[in-house]
Amino acid sequence: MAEKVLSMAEAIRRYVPDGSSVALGLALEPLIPFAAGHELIRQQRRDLTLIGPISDILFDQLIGAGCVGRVKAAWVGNVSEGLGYNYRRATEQGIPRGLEVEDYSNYSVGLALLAAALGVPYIPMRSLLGSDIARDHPAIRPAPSPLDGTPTLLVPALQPDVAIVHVQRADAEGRAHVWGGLGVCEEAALAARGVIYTAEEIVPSEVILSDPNRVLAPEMKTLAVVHAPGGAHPSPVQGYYNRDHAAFAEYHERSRTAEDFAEWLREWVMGQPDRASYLAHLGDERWRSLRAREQRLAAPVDYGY
Amino acid sequence: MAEKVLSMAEAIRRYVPDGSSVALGLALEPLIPFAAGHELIRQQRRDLTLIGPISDILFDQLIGAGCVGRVKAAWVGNVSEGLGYNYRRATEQGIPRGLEVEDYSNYSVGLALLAAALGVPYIPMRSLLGSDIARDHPAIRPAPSPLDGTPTLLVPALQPDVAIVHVQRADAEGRAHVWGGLGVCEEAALAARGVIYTAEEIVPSEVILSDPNRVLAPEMKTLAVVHAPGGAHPSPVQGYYNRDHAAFAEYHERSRTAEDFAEWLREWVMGQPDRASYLAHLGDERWRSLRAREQRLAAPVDYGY
Amino acid sequence: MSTAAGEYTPQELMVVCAARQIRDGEVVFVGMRLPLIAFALAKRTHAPTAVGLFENGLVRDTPSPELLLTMGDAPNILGAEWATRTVALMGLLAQGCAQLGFVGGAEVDRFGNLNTSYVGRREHPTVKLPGSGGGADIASLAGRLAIIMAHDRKRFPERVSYVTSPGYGDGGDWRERVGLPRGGPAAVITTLAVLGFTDDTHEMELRSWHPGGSPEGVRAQTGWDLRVAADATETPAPTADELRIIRECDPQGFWTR
Amino acid sequence: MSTAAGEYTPQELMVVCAARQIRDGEVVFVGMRLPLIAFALAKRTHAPTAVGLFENGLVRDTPSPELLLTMGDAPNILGAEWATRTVALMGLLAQGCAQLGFVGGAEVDRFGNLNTSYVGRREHPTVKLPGSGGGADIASLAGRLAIIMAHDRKRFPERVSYVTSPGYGDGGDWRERVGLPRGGPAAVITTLAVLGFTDDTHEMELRSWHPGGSPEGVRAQTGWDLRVAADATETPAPTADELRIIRECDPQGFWTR
Repeated sequence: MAEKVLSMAEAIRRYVPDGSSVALGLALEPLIPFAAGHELIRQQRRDLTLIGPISDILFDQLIGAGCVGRVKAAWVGNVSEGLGYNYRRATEQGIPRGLEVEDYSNYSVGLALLAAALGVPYIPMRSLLGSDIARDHPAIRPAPSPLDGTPTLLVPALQPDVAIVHVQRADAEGRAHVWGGLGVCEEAALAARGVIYTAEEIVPSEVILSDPNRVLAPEMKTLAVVHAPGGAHPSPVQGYYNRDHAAFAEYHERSRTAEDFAEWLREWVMGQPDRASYLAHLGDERWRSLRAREQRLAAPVDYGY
Repeated sequence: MAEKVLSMAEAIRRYVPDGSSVALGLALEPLIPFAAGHELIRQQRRDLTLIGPISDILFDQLIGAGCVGRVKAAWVGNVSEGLGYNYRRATEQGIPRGLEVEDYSNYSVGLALLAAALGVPYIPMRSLLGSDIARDHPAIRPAPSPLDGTPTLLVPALQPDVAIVHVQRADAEGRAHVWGGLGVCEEAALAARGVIYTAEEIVPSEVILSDPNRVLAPEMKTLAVVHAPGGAHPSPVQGYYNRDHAAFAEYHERSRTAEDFAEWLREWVMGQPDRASYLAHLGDERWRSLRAREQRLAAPVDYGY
Repeated sequence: MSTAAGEYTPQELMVVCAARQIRDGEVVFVGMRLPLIAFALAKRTHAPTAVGLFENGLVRDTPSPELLLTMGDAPNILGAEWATRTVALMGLLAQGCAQLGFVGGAEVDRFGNLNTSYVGRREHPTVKLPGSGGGADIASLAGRLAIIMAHDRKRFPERVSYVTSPGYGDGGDWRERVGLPRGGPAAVITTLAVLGFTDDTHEMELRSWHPGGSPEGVRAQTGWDLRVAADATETPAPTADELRIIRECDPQGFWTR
Repeated sequence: MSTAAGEYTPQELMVVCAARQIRDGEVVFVGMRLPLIAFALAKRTHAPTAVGLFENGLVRDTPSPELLLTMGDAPNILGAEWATRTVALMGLLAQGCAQLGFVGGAEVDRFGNLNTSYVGRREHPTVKLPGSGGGADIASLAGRLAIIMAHDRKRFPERVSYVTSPGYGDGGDWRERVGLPRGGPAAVITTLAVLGFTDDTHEMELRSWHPGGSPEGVRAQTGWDLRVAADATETPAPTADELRIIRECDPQGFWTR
């Protein structure tokens, strides 16, 4: 089986061209692929369609950096702090550019990805009936159920060009273990044309194959594996590091104006060639204070026979 | 949280009355709850609707014992040996009674359970288009997709009254770990009004909670937990015991005629008050020869922070 | 505000009111912020067997051992009884397994419709809010809905300009007519009051005003002619026990100060 | 049968023919029985990077280290690259991720339709067969279908009485007309022959007869006037290497004797 390990720069260059639809931030608040997002910004990617339920501040950053033409999401902002200023500037004033917004809820965006994963054209649901999300959505449409005539909303399959999934560990061949709240990671990975994993650790295949139930998706979907320790900071990675709440507060303050955001971006993204230098800039003490302090191992499971 | 441990006899008596729809054999060939099925036979349950993809010979036994009025399944027979003679007698000659059969495929029965689990009325699919399974099915119906007019088949949600799921381990409160090929275990457990777990081991809650990603379904769905070591024999349980191929061959021979089957049933089901006595009848040597010989532990996973 | 039990903040009182919405044994779809603490408070007082659902795919029958800034924080995952996919979790909600759900909002109207999306016209909003998250799903599918809001005239218009999360639409049997399978707002817990909805018209009405306030004070901060329930009364203040537990849950007062 | 490589059984030849259907790098939906060994054989000869899907929820990029009597046997799970839910796995099939699928059948007809359900009338069948399992899904959704059958006149009627797994219906563009997204039978591998389908009418035709047989022998065991491809030839016998690997996979000959 072929090795699929690439550098972050190469993986983004090769598999996320301008105009791509990209699913990311798929576990909601944890495991957000900030390192990958920052590389998209550094490579000045344009006209991306962002897909995800809640990507905390990563969507706001990509929007503020001008990478995004369209958002298909349930929530864009700063989870612990409130609004996303770049999202507001883009939608209210077209700064740095206008944005097409397709509003979903968490369930409906999950069902849209699930429909694509299942290879079915749509899933009919009863959530959102009577809401303006449904009324204004360009793809979701009302239809009575042919079974009993009751109202439903049809959520069409949504297939991202690429899903970027941050995981605890992956092997070089392109299989990943992920644990914690899974959000829509699986649905997005199976729905997407291809997946880029950014991983805290690259481990031998034996580690991954020792627990096939923990594998997110099969190798046939994998485009690339990137070794990205700390790649989800400031979002948390169970078993590795905690959420850096201060970083979200700091970002909130420093993104209030476009000028402040430009400065923040210079400091934390454009001024850092890669994640190692980002972590160095964060500082050893702060990074150490976030690292997991106590191991809590899952009970052993025996696949023997 | 309440204790939910019951004896097999009590769990079946309390939660699987005559006329119930019961999903079982949900991981396809492994983890088939034979002990629970045999208790259904001993308690002379009648008019059951059996739901499942492939339940190897358990469906055939329940049908031969006269417990079943209707089958909603993808495949009924003897996986390694071929046909199921009791299924043939019931459908061809009404012996011991006639049977309504709703034919599914594995994917469509999985989607029917998934629809119920998702709380959606149906899922539209493209599998089975043009087949006589679709033509003759009382619930699946053709409809053009409202999105583009192309043909689809609507698979309505299928909600079992109860799912009986054999698992490697469960806690007394009603949470279970299961591993290996999962089949439709999760979809059925989430779709069903309630779940009975039959478990190789009852373990402390700490063991189960140490790995919440491995838990099949939340406690709110659990009706009862039954300690049933060896409860899936002759089907295999990863990490515990292997498939007893000889038992399937033996059953094949001994179910060719209704008389032979009655004798088999007396020996292996009616003559055994419970699973312990069944295993004693199987014999220590044969049972030992099936037990897992080599441990193959999954790589550790750290949920700490 | 103050009570025999001592000083407390409006947020602490809201947590107490939210916790009181939770009945023992219920399955509760827990939202972000104050409900995170309300769930812990209820578990440790009158609702020890309540179960919490979280839209990132978690079920907990014990509250998180530490304060959560987001539901995906590591302490919320350790010790969960189920960690799964969002769609599997939301499927339980869609089936009707959650008796109660919490949501917050930027605007709520006379019939309990919530806006967390667009202030002003959708095409050119004056404020673009973050959107639904799981809120619209919870509002659509939970057995009862409890809404948590800051209370002022701007946030309580007679009719929201955009319905992110459906309440009772234009009242009466609207939910049934549009096909929602169940539910609807049962309580609106604000910085000033606790409000409910009438049985027939499903119009919001004042049920209790917070200590130090008055029905008139609440009505003045509401954008329509708010009805006052016949048996409206003052909100019972937090007990010393309730305050102690809240402060154990949020010692820095991140959410409650 | 015998060859320079020695004696072999019809089952061994069928395994070899099935393995030859697998191209390197393909994703193969592996069925039960002979294809289990064919997948192992192909992996160890010309298709080392082929990947196998199993409907109980497994993906393997190495064949099972031991003989399988069912796809759910423990050796098939240990070392899998993915063990998941049937619907997640079948979703890949529905998306079009599987280039090739295998199915067996009790009856196959002129246009490759398979019956594994009812011989005789559905209401009063003379033989009730086990049903589809995953077969009808594989036949509907795989890129190409390879069918494995015993060959006799009874099993090869002109038209099956019940279509469990759709082939080409009544021929031509039938699959397109009924809305199947892709696929159709590419090969029928029998105890007597390997058959294919014409490009336009999608009628079955003889591509090769097994050593010791003849086109006439195959036609005599087929229930309609079977076409013989212009370039039809004798099936190449198994090589010594192929036989060695098959016998390593199935030392007791459970499936292959």
